[in-house]
Amino acid sequence: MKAGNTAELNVQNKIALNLRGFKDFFIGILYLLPSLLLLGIFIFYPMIKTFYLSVFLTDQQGNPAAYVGLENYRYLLTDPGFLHSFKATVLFVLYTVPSSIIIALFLALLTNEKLKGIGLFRTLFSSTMGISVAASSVIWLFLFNPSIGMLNQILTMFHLPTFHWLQDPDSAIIAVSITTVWMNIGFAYLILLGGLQNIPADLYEQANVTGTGYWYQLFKITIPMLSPTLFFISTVTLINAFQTFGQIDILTKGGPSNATNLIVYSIYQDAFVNYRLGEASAQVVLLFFCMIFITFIQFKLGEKKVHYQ
Amino acid sequence: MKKVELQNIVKRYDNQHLAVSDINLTIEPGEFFVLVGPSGCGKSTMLRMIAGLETITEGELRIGEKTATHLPPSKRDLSMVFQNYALYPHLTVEQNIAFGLHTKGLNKIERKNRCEEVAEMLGLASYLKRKPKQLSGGQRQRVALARAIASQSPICLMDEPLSNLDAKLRAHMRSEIKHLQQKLGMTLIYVTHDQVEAMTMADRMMILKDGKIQQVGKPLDIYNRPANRFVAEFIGTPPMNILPAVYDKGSNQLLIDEQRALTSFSHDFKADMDVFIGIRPEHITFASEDDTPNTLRGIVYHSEILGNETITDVELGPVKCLVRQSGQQLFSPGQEVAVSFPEEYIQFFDSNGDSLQAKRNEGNKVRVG
Amino acid sequence: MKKVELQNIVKRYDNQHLAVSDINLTIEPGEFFVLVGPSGCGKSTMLRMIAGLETITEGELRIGEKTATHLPPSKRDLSMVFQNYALYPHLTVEQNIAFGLHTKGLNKIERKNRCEEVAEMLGLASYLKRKPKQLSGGQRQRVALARAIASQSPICLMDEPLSNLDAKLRAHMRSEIKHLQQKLGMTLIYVTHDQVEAMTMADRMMILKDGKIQQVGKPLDIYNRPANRFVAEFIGTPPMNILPAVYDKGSNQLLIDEQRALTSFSHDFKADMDVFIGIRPEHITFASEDDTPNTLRGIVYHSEILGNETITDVELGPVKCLVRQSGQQLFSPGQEVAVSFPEEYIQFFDSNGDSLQAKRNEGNKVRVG
Amino acid sequence: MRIVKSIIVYSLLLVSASLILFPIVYTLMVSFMTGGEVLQGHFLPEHMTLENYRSAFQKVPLLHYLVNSFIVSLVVMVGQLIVSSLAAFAFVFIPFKGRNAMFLLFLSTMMIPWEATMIPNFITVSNFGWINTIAGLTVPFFALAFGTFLLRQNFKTIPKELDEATQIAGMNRFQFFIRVVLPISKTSLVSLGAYGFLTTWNMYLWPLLVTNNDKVRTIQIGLKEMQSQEVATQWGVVMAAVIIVILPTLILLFAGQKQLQKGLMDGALK
Amino acid sequence: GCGNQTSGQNSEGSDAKNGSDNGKTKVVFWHAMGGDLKPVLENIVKKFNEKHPDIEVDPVFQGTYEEALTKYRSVGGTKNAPAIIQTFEVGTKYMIDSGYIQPVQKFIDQDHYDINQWEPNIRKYYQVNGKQYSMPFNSSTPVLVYNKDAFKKAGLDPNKPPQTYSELMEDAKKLTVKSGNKTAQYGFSMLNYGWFFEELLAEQGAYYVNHKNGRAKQATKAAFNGPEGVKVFNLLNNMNKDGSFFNVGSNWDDIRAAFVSGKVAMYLDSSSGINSIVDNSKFSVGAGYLPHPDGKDPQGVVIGGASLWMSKGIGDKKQQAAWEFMKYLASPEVQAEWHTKSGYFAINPKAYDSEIVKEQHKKYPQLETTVNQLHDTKSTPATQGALISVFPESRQKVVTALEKLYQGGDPQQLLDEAAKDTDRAMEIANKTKK
Ligand SMILES: Nc1ncnc2c1ncn2[C@@H]1O[C@H](COP(=O)(O)OP(=O)(O)OP(=O)(O)O)[C@@H](O)[C@H]1O
Ligand SMILES: Nc1ncnc2c1ncn2[C@@H]1O[C@H](COP(=O)(O)OP(=O)(O)OP(=O)(O)O)[C@@H](O)[C@H]1O
Ligand SMILES: [Mg+2]
Ligand SMILES: [Mg+2]
Repeated sequence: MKAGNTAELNVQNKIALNLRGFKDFFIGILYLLPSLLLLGIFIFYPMIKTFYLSVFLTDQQGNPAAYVGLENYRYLLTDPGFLHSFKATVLFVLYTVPSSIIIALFLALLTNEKLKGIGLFRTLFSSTMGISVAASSVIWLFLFNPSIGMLNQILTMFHLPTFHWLQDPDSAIIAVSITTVWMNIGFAYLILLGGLQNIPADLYEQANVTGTGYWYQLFKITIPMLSPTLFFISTVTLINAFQTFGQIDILTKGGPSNATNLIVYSIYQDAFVNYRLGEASAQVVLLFFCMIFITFIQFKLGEKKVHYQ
Repeated sequence: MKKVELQNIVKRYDNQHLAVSDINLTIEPGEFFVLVGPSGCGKSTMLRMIAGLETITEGELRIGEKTATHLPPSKRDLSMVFQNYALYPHLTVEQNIAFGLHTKGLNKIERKNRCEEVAEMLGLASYLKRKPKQLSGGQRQRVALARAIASQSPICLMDEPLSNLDAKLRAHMRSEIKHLQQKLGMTLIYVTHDQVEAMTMADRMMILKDGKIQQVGKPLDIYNRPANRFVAEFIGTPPMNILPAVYDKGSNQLLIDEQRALTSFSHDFKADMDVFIGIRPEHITFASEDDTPNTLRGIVYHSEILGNETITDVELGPVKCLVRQSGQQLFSPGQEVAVSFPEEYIQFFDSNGDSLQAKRNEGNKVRVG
Repeated sequence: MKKVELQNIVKRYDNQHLAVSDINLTIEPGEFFVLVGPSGCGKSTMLRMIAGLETITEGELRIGEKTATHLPPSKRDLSMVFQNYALYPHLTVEQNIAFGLHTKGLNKIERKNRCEEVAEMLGLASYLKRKPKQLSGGQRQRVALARAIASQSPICLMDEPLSNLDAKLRAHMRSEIKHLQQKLGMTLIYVTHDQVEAMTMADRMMILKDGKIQQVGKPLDIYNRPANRFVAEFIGTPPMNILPAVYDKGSNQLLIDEQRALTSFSHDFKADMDVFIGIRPEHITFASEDDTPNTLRGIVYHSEILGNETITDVELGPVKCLVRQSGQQLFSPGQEVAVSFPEEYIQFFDSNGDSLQAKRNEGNKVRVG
Repeated sequence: MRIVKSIIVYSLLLVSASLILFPIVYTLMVSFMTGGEVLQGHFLPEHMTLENYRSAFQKVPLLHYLVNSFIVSLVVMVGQLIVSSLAAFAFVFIPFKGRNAMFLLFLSTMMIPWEATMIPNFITVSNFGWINTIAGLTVPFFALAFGTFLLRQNFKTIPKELDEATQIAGMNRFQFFIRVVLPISKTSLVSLGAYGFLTTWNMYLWPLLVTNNDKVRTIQIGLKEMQSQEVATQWGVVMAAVIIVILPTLILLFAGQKQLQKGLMDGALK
Repeated sequence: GCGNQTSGQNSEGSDAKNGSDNGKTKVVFWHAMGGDLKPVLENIVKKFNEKHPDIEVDPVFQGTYEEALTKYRSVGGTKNAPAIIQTFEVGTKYMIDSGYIQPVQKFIDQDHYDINQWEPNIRKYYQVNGKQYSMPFNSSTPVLVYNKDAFKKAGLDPNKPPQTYSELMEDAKKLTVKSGNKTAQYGFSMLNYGWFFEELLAEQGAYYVNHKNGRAKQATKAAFNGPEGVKVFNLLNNMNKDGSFFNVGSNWDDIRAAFVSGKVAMYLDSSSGINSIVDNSKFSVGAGYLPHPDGKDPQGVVIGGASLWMSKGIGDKKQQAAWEFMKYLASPEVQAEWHTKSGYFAINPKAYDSEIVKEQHKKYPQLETTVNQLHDTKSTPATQGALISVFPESRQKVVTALEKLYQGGDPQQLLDEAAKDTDRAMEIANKTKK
């Protein structure tokens, strides 16, 4: 009898749990509704259109003209130009993401101290995020200028070899990376600083009392406790790096010899200069899946290591 | 073994809230020093200043023979149990305990051993792999304690380290801590609000109120010869009874009200002086006849049994006093009783609350037999 | 005034750590119910299940007359003091206390009044404008308490709400809480590790161990008639002495060792039965001659004075026992003494630890008068 | 000891600051130069001239554009904060089925290069009749996976006891959101706000697409209007405009910092 | 300031138009004239509006030509389309094919407007199959810009710029100044920009694509990888190898800075950029014709810049008003103003007779050289310019080829690659054409 009773109870439990789950689902969706609606209209719908276009050849006005199946993809995957773009993109990501984060972290750690005038430095360090891609690219264009650029002038001043920054394929990608890192620093810095300040002070108090040194605390407390923020900023920087466009357009236009022809720039070219929307769409789709894959991996590996309160 | 010296220490928060004022104190090497006082009196603040976690607004702190007023915490070579534990949420219990042990020059195996040993001692052995949030409150507190113990620093600060433990475990911990402190010769500064802890563990203790020292001394001395009313009432549960009285020079009596007066005492008062009579509940006895000296009549207001003892609240005219007896002997409210105040246990305080016989009372009975 | 009923409640964390197992319990409306047990036994877990903060793995919970197993916490109309306070860091003390009061339909002025009233009662009046971070540990705890009290919900859960307060304040709080509980007719479920709290405040109390109920009953009943060795040792400080003995049918004696035996007791044992003799330290007396029944000879191992009482550890051959006397009477170690065990205070437990006379002992002396 | 430490820290700060600021300082210098000086590669202007600033204001209705930019950025910022925080709240505090999948779906939108969505969105917006309106400039950016992600990461660090205490207090989820979660997360809200504001402030192509006249056009278009393609650009003027454009954002950042700091002082957990 | 006023008026005007009809016909004019040209253009528009009370032209800056076209693609053929859009010369074929535009020939015929008063070389670029499609507006050609002071220093005649490839190479070598192992001054430079390559090709009378530069019929294959193209590449390659060529990349400002700062002594620039170069340089600046290979007869240059296109489907009234505006722009007075203030050619040569132009030419004699060069051009399909819809893409391929050339690539091979890519682009474009 008692057994029957418990069984019945458990069934009731399950029903109640389901009900609660259903309600939670409903409420959850309610909170997500504005986002879902807007994303649906402004992202998913265009994206579906992109998928659709990617199996067509389009006319110059961007309308589908001839169905070609996966031909666009096949072409891209065998096109040395696209593969080169892909390689350049990966290289660019490797150059910019870790360095942006490390520099920003360094600055954030530096300004996390309580010192006089630190507010000013904090503003200065985050200031690069206040400058548009277009403006900063133009500024750097001047700095990189082979004849009058300040960088070369400074290098000459210290009797160092100068570079044809943007004219040499090898240095061009580095130049673009420097620009990008500079632009990234402001925001990454701000976010990391916020993360640092959210770490409860008593953990450091304890560690100080224990007599542990700076580096030990950095690696045993700061980094682990900062992991959600680090995880966030690295994901975002990564995604942004994959989508870099503005600085390329102004600094190099993808050159020299396609050295900085990153995928998104190549997409832009195909869609808005060459009027081949089908091919551009196929590139978008490829980039999209590639990034989904990378981010998914990052989440699988990252979220586990990330510590939340 | 290091000495800790505080000279004219003052602490002000945000330049306004005065938390600790003008503390002068020397804690001897290897001493078990207990800090007690009401909530918010500045105990944690003092501890945190010694640890170097709060700046010292004024005064000088010396640790060992060195001035340490501005020494960073990591250079003070001490360990601490925080009132709110301060466990690392991202580390397991084991890692929490072993945190920073490498600074003591221990290798991996030694660290592991030390950690296991301490965990064993504090009953945490089966939780070593858990994260703090998977622990109960008491378990967390023990982890914090374990961490401090494991470091075996010459000075250890503990801020209410046993507050979340049950009586039994607490008794066990008390003896373990005391034992360890003696074995390692640690200088231990210990904040507690538990009187049993203070009385049984302290070599010396200090009573703090509103950031000011009230009394420093051996626990028994303080219990027996409180320096003022505050200490008298603060130490001992239930607290000492304090009855206002006026000295009548003519009859050489201390009048509580018209019908009640103490007649037998050995202290000289000034005429018409306002006096407070202090007597601990356990020193009052129920008298069968009221012809013995210092016996007062009263009416039982309330009586309750706490397991092994009975607390009775007796109304003596305008004032009330608590009587504590061992055993379970309930009185019914309204019952008339006579209580007697043995002369040797009576304390007197002046109208400022200061003890009138702080010096005089040496001869208090501490029988060894 | 609401009843709380737990039926076959089981809690497993992460589907593995069993924290609470098969609890059946009814807490009556308006009852002051205290939960005690060693650290990690599942007290907080139980409270959190009642509050709806942990899912109930198995079983049913009823609050009032309604099934509440899956009711969200906000629908349960109860208040709670969290073991780690859970104060809102961004709100001032005042805002923390008043938090959520508007859901009770109070207007601004009422909220303010209620808040001030409670703050006054808990001695927080001068901290109302501060943020939690600027408070001492005990002050924070009082804010947490104030928040729960201010809400005046019919059911209130408190998880060690006084653990960070000093004895005096704690005594004050105890009476305030008790008073309030009675005034408002709250059903109060109270977790504590403080025996005095448990004994003085509880209408009924429950002892938990490893997630299992050991005994439920009135505090005095539990003190006097512990259901098993665990309860006997857990309740009471210092704990009850437990001495192993063997029943010798021939001499009708309980042998502790060759030289020591109890001769006078009113319980029937089986031949050669292993028995545990339990007696509380305060019930043992020092005997001048050893011809009274149940008098054993021993040697003083250690003796200490705790203000108003003396605890002496006496070696009785292979076992030790604690003796507690009121007054300050130190023995020196090594001294020979005789202790006697009054028949009426002796408890017997079988080898499983269960009490042999749980039912029998009704007549225990609770003298009124 | 402390002094040595602060000397080291300060010198590191100064070095880093000068490295980071160099391009901006250079811009400032260029903004005071005449065209020839710029092209001749000077670092310091020969004579400080404010001519460039004057002509920047003259050529383009900079002030009007600045006001537009300000309004648009503000609206986007507020919209993003509302929409993202609602979503992030759901992802952290409402345990509904499929929320991880949903979150990944959200994240996936971050991977879509916005160039790919630009044209369809332009058509959508013109179908809505939003050309030349604030709505057209702002609404498409309200939903921001990135912002949701940022806030989610931050909400996750809020101790769950606070959620519990709020539930016990009989408050519903939305009240918890408004009264506890948002105030405690002030830091990230300010960060996200700054981000949203500045990215909108820096937007160029979209405002160019959805506006046809000066009425709602924003400052970045103004910057572009100062540059020419084949004919020589007056870089001094452009840089003067860049400085004018950076200035409000820097002020905003500075104020934000102050606010942030204040928020941290009393909002810090524990 | 005055800019402010202009814009205020504009926005007010457009507001009124959108709301109620106040009797004025509104002509929206999308242009890409940023920088100093914007106020010039706006001023012209303002004057027109004052003269024509029934018409209101609303000039709207739409970013670069590419950006404006991107937007036009979405609104083309709808009533949201602007009445007039300014598009670069390489977009000509694209615009013709798009089906969104109304050839101005219709109005020329209607009005019996005399287009022969226009500069023939400019007019012909935008004339396809005998039909005038768009209205030429801002036009430029390449010129050789050089540093007269440097010429003197190198012992060269500052009034005799090099004419042939070999002269160019020799002069460049002489102008190259080394200090240590660093080059202080290079002889020559050319922007990595397809346009200059096209010009050097046209100068030799060579076609860029087949079918007479696509003017006989739809082009299907690239032709620029012929011997003439290789000659150009060889020239650049040789100069690059002997160290007299300075590679500044693909940015206009970089090359101008190189010249102004004295890093480069000669370079190719657009005629429209000369004014400011002269203004900004501390030395005296000379201008010469585009060089040609030895022994070949120079054919002249192709016009660059942009023209104005009229939209289809916006109603007769608007089209008529737009035409009115276009005519106004082509008038000698306006052209004179435009020429002097922008540096672009006057499409109506009568403008050159006006006083202000004469004054301007006195001040900037270099401008005269550019005008003369244009006049000396022989009008052939080669100098009329190629007609292909994928021109921007093809240009890009040529730029890549140039960049690779400076990295040490083989000229013929690089050109063949660029040609192949152009072929593919054309093939797809032709395939998808409706
Ligand atoms: N989140 C969790 N995951 C796993 N185990 C847990 C978790 N929370 C608590 N426990 C375990 O459940 C048991 C009961 O915990 P609970 O917090 O109820 O103890 P408690 O009786 O309140 O103890 P204390 O007096 O120390 O607070 C403990 O052993 C604890 O380690
Ligand atoms: N950060 C702070 N800012 C301002 N006042 C503070 C701060 N920290 C503590 N105080 C105040 O200083 C006084 C002493 O605090 P302290 O923490 O030392 O008390 P305590 O003796 O440890 O009390 P408890 O037993 O309650 O923990 C208290 O009144 C408290 O409100
Ligand atoms: Mg404290
Ligand atoms: Mg607990």
